[in-house]
Amino acid sequence: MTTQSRDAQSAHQESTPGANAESLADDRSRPPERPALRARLDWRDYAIYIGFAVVFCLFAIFLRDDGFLNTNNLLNIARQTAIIVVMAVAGTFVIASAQIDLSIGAVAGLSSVVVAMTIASTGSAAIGILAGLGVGAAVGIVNGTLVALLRIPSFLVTLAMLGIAGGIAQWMSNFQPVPILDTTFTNAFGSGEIGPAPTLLVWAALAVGVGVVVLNKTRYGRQVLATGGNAVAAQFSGVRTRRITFYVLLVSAVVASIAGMLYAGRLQTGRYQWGTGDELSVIAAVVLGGTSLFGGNGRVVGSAVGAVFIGLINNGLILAGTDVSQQIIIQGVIIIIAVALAKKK
Amino acid sequence: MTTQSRDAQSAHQESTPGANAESLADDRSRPPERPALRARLDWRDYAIYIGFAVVFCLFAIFLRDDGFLNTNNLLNIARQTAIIVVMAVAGTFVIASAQIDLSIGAVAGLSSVVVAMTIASTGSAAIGILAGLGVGAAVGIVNGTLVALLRIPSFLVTLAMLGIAGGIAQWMSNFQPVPILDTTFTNAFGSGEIGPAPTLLVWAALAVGVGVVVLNKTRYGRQVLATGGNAVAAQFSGVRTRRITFYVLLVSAVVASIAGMLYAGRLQTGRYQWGTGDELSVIAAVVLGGTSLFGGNGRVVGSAVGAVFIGLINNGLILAGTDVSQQIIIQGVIIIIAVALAKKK
Amino acid sequence: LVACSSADSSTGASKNCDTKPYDDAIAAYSSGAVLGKGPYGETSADAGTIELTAEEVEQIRQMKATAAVVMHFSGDSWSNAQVAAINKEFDKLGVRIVAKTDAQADPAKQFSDIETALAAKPDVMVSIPSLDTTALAPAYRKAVEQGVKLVFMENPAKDFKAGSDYVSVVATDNYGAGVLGAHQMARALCGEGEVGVVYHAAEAPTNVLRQKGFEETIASDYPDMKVVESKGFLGPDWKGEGSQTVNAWLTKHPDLGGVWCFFDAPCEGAIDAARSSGRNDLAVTTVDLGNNVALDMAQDGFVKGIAAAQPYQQGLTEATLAGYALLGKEAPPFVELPSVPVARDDVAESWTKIYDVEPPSELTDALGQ
Amino acid sequence: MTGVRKAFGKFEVLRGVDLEVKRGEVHALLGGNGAGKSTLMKILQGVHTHDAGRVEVDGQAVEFTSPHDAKAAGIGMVFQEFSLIPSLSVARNIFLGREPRRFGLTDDATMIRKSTEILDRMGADIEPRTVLSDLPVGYWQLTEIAKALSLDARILIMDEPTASLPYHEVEQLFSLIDRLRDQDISVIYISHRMAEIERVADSLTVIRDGRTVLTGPVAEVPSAKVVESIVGSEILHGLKRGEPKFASTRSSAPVLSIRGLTSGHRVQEVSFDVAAGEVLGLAGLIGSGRTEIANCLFGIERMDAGQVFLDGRSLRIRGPQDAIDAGIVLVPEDRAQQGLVLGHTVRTNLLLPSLGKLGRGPLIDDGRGSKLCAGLMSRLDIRASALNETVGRLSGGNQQKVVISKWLGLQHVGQAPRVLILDEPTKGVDIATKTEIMQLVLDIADTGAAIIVISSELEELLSVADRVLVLRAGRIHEELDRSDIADEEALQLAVQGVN
Ligand SMILES: Nc1ncnc2c1ncn2[C@@H]1O[C@H](COP(=O)(O)OP(=O)(O)OP(=O)(O)O)[C@@H](O)[C@H]1O
Ligand SMILES: Nc1ncnc2c1ncn2[C@@H]1O[C@H](COP(=O)(O)OP(=O)(O)OP(=O)(O)O)[C@@H](O)[C@H]1O
Ligand SMILES: [Mg+2]
Ligand SMILES: [Mg+2]
Repeated sequence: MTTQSRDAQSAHQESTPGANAESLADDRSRPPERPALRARLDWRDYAIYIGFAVVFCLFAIFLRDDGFLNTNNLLNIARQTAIIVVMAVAGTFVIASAQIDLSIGAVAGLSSVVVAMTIASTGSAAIGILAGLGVGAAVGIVNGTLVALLRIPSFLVTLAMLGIAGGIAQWMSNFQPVPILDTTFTNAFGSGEIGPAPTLLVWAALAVGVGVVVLNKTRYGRQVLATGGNAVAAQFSGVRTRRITFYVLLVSAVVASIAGMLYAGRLQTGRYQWGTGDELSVIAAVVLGGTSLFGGNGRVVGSAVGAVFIGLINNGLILAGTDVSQQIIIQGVIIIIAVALAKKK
Repeated sequence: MTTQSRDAQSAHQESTPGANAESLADDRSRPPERPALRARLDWRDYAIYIGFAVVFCLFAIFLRDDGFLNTNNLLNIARQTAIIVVMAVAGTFVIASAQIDLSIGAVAGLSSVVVAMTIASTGSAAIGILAGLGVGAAVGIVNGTLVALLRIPSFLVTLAMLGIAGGIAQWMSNFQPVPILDTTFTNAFGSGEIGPAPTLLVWAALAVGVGVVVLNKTRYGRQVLATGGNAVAAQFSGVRTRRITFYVLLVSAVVASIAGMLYAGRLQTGRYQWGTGDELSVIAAVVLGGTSLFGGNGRVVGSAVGAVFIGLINNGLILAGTDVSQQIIIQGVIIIIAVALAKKK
Repeated sequence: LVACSSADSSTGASKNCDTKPYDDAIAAYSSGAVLGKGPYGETSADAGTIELTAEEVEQIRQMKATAAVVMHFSGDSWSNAQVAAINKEFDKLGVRIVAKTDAQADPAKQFSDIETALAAKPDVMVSIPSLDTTALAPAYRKAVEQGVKLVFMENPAKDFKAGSDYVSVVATDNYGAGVLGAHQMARALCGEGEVGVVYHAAEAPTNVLRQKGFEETIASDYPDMKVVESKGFLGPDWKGEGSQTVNAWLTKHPDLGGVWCFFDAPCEGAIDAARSSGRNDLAVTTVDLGNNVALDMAQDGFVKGIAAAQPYQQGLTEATLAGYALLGKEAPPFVELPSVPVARDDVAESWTKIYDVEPPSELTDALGQ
Repeated sequence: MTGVRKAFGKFEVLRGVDLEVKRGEVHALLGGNGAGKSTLMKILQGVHTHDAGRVEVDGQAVEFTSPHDAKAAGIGMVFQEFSLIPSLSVARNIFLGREPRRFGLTDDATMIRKSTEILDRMGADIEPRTVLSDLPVGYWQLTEIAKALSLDARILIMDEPTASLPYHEVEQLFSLIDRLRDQDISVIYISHRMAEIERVADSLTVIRDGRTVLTGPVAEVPSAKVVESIVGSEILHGLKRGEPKFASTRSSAPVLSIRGLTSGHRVQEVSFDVAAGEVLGLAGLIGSGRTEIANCLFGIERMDAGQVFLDGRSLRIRGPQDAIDAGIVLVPEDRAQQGLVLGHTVRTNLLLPSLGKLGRGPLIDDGRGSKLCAGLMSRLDIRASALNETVGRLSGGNQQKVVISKWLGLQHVGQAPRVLILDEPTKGVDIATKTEIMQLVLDIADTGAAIIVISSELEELLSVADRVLVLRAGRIHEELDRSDIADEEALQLAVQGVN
């Protein structure tokens, strides 16, 4: 805990000197005697939505002839980003509590392998799902214990766990893909449709819905924000901050294991590679969505939009015929611009 | 500023309970009149050295027959880790100032490509080196400006820069390796020997020497530590914290570009892939070496030993004939154990 | 001290022997038919027979057709040459490329890439499913359902049928590449000594065939040679893994005579390891004519033989077969191009033949031409 | 609480403290910095656990292991360091962890209604939906108190609740405490301000060196005795000021002149002079702009208009480094955050501003640094076990001395400060140290520096200042010569604007 709030400290510090001068200016405009409800309709709070709308329109105009606006293509974007959206919801909690989880991608890969192997050997989708959730729970308990109890910074714990979970997935599967033939499973996770909507979308919507309610409307959510905002103060206020940190990491890993099943369902295979690099996409999505990297606030819907935004750019750039190297460059530039714009002065 | 100060204050308190207790005890046990060399002999401060010695001995015993102790193998370890050591020295400053630089690997790759292409087209190693340093300076200026002036968290800036620099390297080289035939260059950077010592070792030793002196013995070094310890207080003490942050990131990128030249010299090729993933090795080395991930302290020698430690484990595991997957797992476990042990209660 | 002396004491290979038997074995491969069989046991059609007449080309140009090129990764000479050839041939056929993707070795990304490419409504898709034939199959299935004609590189997606699901598969003789590597290694080591094998840890058909070709040939043809170490790599830091692993091998096996790699990047690491360990006599043979291995060979370095795939030719064939599909012309289900043995004497020529461009100036300089 | 002991490692903070608080009384807990007051209260709060002794509530022995337990037992606390989350709204802070719920979900409407009630009861004009970080520190203190009140606690602990409260709110707090007493709620009140104790407390306990040294009803213990037991055997001297060497200060050329200083809305057209050897006091209400003036002079905040002259020369200050180079230094308001790098040693902190001058070539001369530090420590009587002591472990008063000393260090490297600005220099500092610090300020003035002291403790201001500027809403409202101010009351009225 020590370290995390230290982190927050330096983060704030970093933003102090200049930032101050200006935010003071804001305050000066109203009489200091009546600190009323602050004008919260700052457009910067909506940067991601505005950015999304602008980029969408640009693509709609310039990529008209390349099929960008096809329902199918839009569904593609949704499908391709749905798994990141699911992880980004849990990631919002992690980042809001001033932690970081770099192991989610590897956990997703491991979970996909375990699910596939379990289904292959038992023939039962249900047992497979349980095994997958078990992977998430086990990793989550280890991460949570090391961070919350032993107070090792989550950056290091989850970085090490990224290697460990990834290594186990490779070793269990001997680097080979493990096919999943159970269609009940693949339909429920990622391949099927419910009415007109791909199941992936249903999962993403569910995750966002649950995330929004839990973060904003439950005690747990408030305590997560308090822990991230100032862990000591939260502790003094009776929040069991260690427990909160533990749960946040546990849930993150369990959600990652579900994401692994979504990959497994969508690609009808368990493979150690599923999820590789998703930790960075998730962090980018969450931060683009307006959650501070240093904890204390969290925006579930913003994170989801952030994830879709990244997917949108990817899709548009491919349709525009750019090279992969150009895509990487443009994505980097867009992320910097978006964060710079969203940054409160 | 209001918020920041509260944070820091409480952050500090939080760090008080355990850490304090023990060292207070130390202090009281001897007469306060003799503020001699403080009882610094806490074994935890030496965790990395102890860990190194233990692992080395284990390997020396168990891998005796696999040639672990051959001079050649030991030189291999040194050579393989020398480039990481160079970057870890700059990384110590970055982390000590409470920033992070994730772009170093990509900058090394870009620099190697630019150097190789410049040498190929101009035929001059000197112009090539200048071009390489130019890459580092350019990236460093962008990173530094965005972080120090626009106050975007360095995690995001350098994450985006990782993509941008990597993308540019791929795009410039069209994914192809660019051979370097200039032997002056390759000998100076990484391939040659000075007397019995490989040039790579000379570079690493130079980096460590300069790093130790600058961090501990110059105004700049102390100001870096103060900025990382408490940027606001540092500013109130007349430290130009923004400038310090800027320089730290600038130097980190320039050193990364030198690392890129070392890769290019050693492998006699410029290639976008050189340096991939080094950011994580560097962070791991620096933290293993005893620098806090949250700034305010820094140990250059520790970082170097940390880097060699990781290389040592790698080497031993390969000699022991383990799989890639097992190596990853064991490395993860060792990092967690090392950090947990080094962690002050 | 022990290690220092090992460089001179254990040379592993005596370079001065009669190379005729090995040269003959290599020549025998080149003159014979390709060794590999298609995915369903088909024998290969001769690539030279895949041609379009001038009328057919004109007919295709009238169609104003579109195409998608979906790659597994880029960044090696193999994929670059493929894409260059496909571009060139499509250009000739007036086929517009509407999507060109690179999955960066991640099958999940390639899955998305296929979906995205389909949104651009191409008429044909040229793609390589070898990252994961199973996982990618549902994505390719969508292409089939959308009526997109598929031309595969290397192997088809799982359970796909030639004719109904895809047009054709154009492959390299991967097994043959391994066989050539073994003969080249034997030639460098005079048929005796210890060798190490670097293979791809993921068992895609391409990778497995190469390794099998090498190991089976060593076992059957060269009783005095022995594979003492073999290790699977995963990338993406091929060179780093290669360097560290070969370093360890050289430490453990002072007599190691040679290293064979399943493609060129890890062998660049092997060269680095040999160079820094002062083992100037280590012989390296590999698949794929990459820049660096070619240059090393030209400099009389470590690389003693290369079994080159013919990516450029392969790309042309794929694009032409896509033209077949557009016309509805009957296409052979499987075309395989032989691997080309490359040695120092013919490296420049081979370069021109394989990539259809002049060899880079460094290469000719190093050859002293 | 009887015979309570607590050690951190081998260091015994409490060695047998007795404290008895009756139902419905206001009990003052007194003691110097580091006496262990906060530690004792943290034990009662479950933040720390005691090593020995007994803690009883209503005759029941208890041992709390977390603030959660203490809350459940009806003990609330206003912490010395805030227990607030800057990124949450006032209402959310007040109800953190105890949010009213409906159907399992938090009920924000009820929460805001109840918060408004509590704030109104306190007479605090805060909109409960405001995010805390948008409010000045004074309002944080009010929020902190509201939070404790919302507990409906039976025992309420207040650890220096008035440290950053303006006069008006202090009065309101006192009447609130009176009301609590009427409701049979016990209050433990910690403060360094003697006047407040007499105003609000029924009985008191003094602890020193970890032991209870005095206890009894306020009415029966003479205040001299209280001060004596806080300070120990030493007798407290009044401030000594040598015959002003710079008597005709105002007639001579001023060291520092400010003309038309304007910064946003918080500082408007401020002009004043300070002469050599003069101590100028700045008085004003919360947010009246005193800190901003100091920050502008030190280059922390941007000046929108106005000029600064030092020794007659116009100065352009773009940042603290410019100010320091010119000889203007600031002891900031918030020592933990702005004054010190808490995790670093005393030595590192002391040397930070002088690093540039300690050079031997490009390298720092550590020998010289150590000598400098040792000199400073003895000169200001900084009590730390070693130069290598982490500064965060010192008591508040000693920390404050480190902040002041770091500027005096410049003097030894040939760069004596010309203007010393002190912003709330004795906040949270005990009586003895307060006197020491103020004496130090006077001594520095006697060397010919110009001094500006900002303090909300008017008594303190009156004891050192030659002249007091009263600020209101960012403007100079009144300039008072020390001799024109009858007593603290008069100055208070001026500050409040009732005249
Ligand atoms: N967690 C801790 N670990 C070690 N020492 C501590 C800890 N907390 C407090 N101390 C030490 O215990 C002593 C008493 O501190 P405490 O905060 O109780 O004093 P206080 O009476 O509240 O002082 P002040 O008036 O300055 O608030 C101090 O010397 C302090 O340094
Ligand atoms: N709205 C605000 N946002 C950020 N910082 C603020 C805000 N209001 C005040 N501050 C800062 O908080 C500190 C304390 O402010 P506060 O309003 O309590 O002033 P004060 O110090 O009591 O009075 P004065 O301004 O007269 O010195 C100052 O450093 C001030 O700059
Ligand atoms: Mg206290
Ligand atoms: Mg103030």
